[in-house]
Amino acid sequence: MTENTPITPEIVAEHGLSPEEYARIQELLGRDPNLVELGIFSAMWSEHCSYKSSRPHLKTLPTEGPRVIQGPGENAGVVDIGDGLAAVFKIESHNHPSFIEPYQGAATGVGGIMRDIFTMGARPIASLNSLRFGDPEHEKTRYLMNGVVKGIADYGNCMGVPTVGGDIYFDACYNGNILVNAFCLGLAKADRIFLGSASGVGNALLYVGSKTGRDGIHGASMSSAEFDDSTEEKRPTVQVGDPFTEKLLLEACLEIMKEDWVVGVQDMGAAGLSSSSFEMAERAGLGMELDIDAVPQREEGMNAYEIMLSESQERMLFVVEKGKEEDALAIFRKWDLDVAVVGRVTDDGIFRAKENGKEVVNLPIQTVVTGALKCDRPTSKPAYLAEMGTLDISSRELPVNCGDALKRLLAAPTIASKQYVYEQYDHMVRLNTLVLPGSDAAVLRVPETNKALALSVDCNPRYCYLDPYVGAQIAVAEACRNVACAGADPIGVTNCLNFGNPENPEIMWQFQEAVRGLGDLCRFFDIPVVSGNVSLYNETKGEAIYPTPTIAVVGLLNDLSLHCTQGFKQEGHLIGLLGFTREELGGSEYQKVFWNECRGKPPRLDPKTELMVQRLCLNMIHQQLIQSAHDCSEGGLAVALAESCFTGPKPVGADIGLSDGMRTDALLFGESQSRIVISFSEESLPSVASLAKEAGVPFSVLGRVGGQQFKIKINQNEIINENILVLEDIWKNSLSRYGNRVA
Amino acid sequence: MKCGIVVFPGSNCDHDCYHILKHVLKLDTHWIWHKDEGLDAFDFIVLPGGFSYGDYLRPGAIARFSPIMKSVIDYANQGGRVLGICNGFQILVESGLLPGVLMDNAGQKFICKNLTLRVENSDTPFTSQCTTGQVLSIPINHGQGRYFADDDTLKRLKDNDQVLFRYCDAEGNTSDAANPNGSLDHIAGIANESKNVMGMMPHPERCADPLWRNVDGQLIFKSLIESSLAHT
Amino acid sequence: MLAKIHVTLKNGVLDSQGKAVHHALNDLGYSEVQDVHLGKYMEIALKGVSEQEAQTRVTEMCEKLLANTVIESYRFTLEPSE
Amino acid sequence: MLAKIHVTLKNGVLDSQGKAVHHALNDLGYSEVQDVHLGKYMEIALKGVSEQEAQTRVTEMCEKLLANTVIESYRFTLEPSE
Ligand SMILES: Nc1ncnc2c1ncn2[C@@H]1O[C@H](COP(=O)(O)OP(=O)(O)O)[C@@H](O)[C@H]1O
Ligand SMILES: [Mg+2]
Repeated sequence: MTENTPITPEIVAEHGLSPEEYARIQELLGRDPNLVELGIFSAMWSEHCSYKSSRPHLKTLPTEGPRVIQGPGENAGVVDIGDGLAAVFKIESHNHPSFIEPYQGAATGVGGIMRDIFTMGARPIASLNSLRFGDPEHEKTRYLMNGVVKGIADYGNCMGVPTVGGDIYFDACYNGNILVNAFCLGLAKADRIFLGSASGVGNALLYVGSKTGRDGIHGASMSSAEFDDSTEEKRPTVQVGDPFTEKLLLEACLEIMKEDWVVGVQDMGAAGLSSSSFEMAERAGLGMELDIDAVPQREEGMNAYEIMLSESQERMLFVVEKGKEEDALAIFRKWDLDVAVVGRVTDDGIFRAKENGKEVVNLPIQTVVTGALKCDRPTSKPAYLAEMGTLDISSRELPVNCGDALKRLLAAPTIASKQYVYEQYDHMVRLNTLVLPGSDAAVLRVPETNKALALSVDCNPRYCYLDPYVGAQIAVAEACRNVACAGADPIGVTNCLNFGNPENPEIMWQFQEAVRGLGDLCRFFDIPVVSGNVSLYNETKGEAIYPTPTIAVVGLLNDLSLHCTQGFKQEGHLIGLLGFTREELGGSEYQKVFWNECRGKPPRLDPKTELMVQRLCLNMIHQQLIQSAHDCSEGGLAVALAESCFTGPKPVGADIGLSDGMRTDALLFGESQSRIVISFSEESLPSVASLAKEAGVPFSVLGRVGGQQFKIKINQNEIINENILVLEDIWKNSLSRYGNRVA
Repeated sequence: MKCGIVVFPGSNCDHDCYHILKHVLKLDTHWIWHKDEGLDAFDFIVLPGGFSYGDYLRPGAIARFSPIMKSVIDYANQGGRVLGICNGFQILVESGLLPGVLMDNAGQKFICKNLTLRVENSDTPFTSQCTTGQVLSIPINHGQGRYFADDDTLKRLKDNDQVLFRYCDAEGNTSDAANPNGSLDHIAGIANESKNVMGMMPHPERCADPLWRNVDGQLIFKSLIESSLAHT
Repeated sequence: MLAKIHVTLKNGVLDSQGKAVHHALNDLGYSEVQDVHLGKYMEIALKGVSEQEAQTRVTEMCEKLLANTVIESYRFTLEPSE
Repeated sequence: MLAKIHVTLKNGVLDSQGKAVHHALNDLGYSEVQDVHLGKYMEIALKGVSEQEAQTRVTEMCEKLLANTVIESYRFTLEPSE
């Protein structure tokens, strides 16, 4: 039936293809496609699968380095960590599905990224997630946050993969379009990495996992379109996850991957069976034939169109050597998974699919995979920047009471402790989590070695809004700084670029600038970008989100015992600051909370200074000179100091004296970059000071750990004196008070 | 000394228990597949945490019908020592080897965190290395850990000293604030009448590797080892 | 007034719980079991509302909170409570 | 044959889920809500069994697997399936 439907312009439009794209299909094929074929083109040429807007920019990123085993282009990036092991990691978005159905959307996002990791032959050992929600007072925000967090928790917990960190921001720009970016990292033997390539003519194509249902048909096209009021009607396209099946799939895959007759494997993500089979065949430069009727099906009466485009979860496509089919089937059956031989590798570059013995798809593979019209989208500097780029703070009032101001910031959900969230995640399973969530970076031991990995994900969208180039640089810098505060050397970057509609030249300009910033800083720091993901069309009714290039950094510690955390460890320790404070309030959380605006310039970033500060911090940790290190980020110096007071073995006060001529609020709450709060014993002071001097990094002693009060003096005047337990309660419980409310 | 860890589909703390018993405590440790049968060769058995069968329907409800559970029940009835941790506890309760049930946490949320427990009876094969009243620091990780039993059952548990652990604060006092999930009478772990089967919601294997400062969890495994040595 | 509400997964939505229970029942020897679907059942006692009001209010509660209408459908009956 | 099964908590067993939903509904402004109870609803399709057999078999399934009779009770009806 489906192959006989005539293709009208309406049908073409419904598939999200432009008339030019359709003309190109006709030209490439030399005929009209049938409906199944059109559906395949539609999915494969969607922004989501083809990267048609973003690719020219992504090509500029640095992707190579001595440690890189696999850069972008596969399911995940792979970096050598020595001892014969490799770290396999990637971050991916599930924004649109999570807005429509937060629980399932987030859950399947986690499931998808984990499959990307174990598809490569790696056992996932840690997850992170980066979340962006709307204004906390917006009517949907609480519901969306709770649903997303529960979805991540239920899926990750059931998988037995610890969720060890992430970041969460709240801003009205996400009211109509939240962001859910999921990161996963796995470990594999460096010489046993599996790729998504279908080589070896005659080899068997194996379908394994859950049965195919009618879920998420058009998911790839949906996530490549803006939201409008009709989004509601698209709801049934949401997929539902089954983490139990995925757990079985994980164990079965890792078991079968011990065999040397496994040729290639790819998970079925966006555009399901179509993208996985076409991409695998394309990488091998070969062809493929598929028997649609052999595909395990959940519902009766499914047709080729639905089966080729379904986005049912927990499915994989394997290529195994001819003659090994029965061995493969036996392993998957042991794990009670649905499995079937569904096709063969052929030699002619054509993809053929048969339904009821009749050919319903006959497409040249290369054409489908690489033939999408590249769009050289025009860019233009956004008009808002002229207006928003200026900020005259002399007209803004100073806080009347700095203690109260600090309390308000500690209660702001973007700054408040995320314990409410990470307590719902199993962050300990597999016994590798050396540093639990709640410090700058999570630290995981690498089993059976003396090494550890540190992970952090970051992006301040307000900085990116005010200057996407600097904002993206800061995102990389901050993620690296977090990892350095844990004692690790950054060795690889992955990124998830969340932007609005690329057809708008101003959005495209944001995109181009952010990619440029990301590339420049990674080049300067000499860290390769090994994987990533692009999510465009993040807007509702023409309102785009702030540009959000989320960055995840993986760092390596050669000696796991030399890791560091952010909390003050002991009364009497001295508190110091590495780096330099400027009068900068543009794009800060303080500006948002107190003046309800986001304008001016983001904090300055000098890459050279940043690198020196990070190296110095690492050096001090490795020489065991300092007992804590904490990056100054949202909320500035005062918040960073308070957080270090809350997060040690037990809450402890501090006595701080600052001297400076700048505005009090900028000194306390400004977000100048390249600053790290450290603590150390009195005896270490001379060494700490001389190391800093040698490194050419500004260093000052700010005060001392101890007591029950959090006190700050500026130029000898006490401006903050608060009970540490009162501050801690505000910081620790604000988010749970918010989350546990109903209306 | 030979011990076994049962692997159900969806178990995910099996690997952690294995690591502690095999690599930290150097026992002869074996995997036991849920489709296997027969356990006579083992000195004790661990049912690990996780989400057997996805925790679908009720945690432990489907796992109790795994082929291996017939053997576990026989083994227990013959006096074999069985330790159920978290999901393992839920399976033991569903299978009737331990009384009561484990329900949704009172707060309706999954909780993963470190907390403190009080040892209520150190005269069992699972607690002999502890002292009664001792406070242990052990993490929990569950969405359904609220212990419940009817009044008669609770009375029998208490009369027969079957409550082995209660949630408490750092000083060892029980209170609603120190009870993470609303468990009846603050119960965190119980044994059967003859004390050869024990279930607990907290995860001793998560604090038994000397890589971390806290190794309180070792006390439970070491108790099991000691008592098994005495037994053979 | 007592509202008796059934919330079930929409057609075509993966019912992973139902699937697992189906398997388990077959394994237990109940080979006559062809299909299993799991849903929720709720009873809500209401006071001081007419049947007509209850009709509107319970529909609202279902839409807002009790059912996830993206993947679930609901139906309910109203009865005078004893 | 279609078995429609209701599994509900026994009296006296604290229904924390129901309590949470009750609380949420009140917070949302549904002050008429007096009480909420949550249970499970299952539909099981059976093939090749008589109604009488089905009666025995489904009872067994409930006792063994579908309900935890320590805290839950169950009831079911049987209908010919379309
Ligand atoms: N922003 C980016 N930076 C670097 N590589 C990227 C980026 N976005 C995507 N890639 C790479 O492009 C490839 C395709 O990505 P994606 O479409 O997300 O994979 P999937 O098929 O799993 O959805 C991946 O190898 C990914 O690493
Ligand atoms: Mg992929």
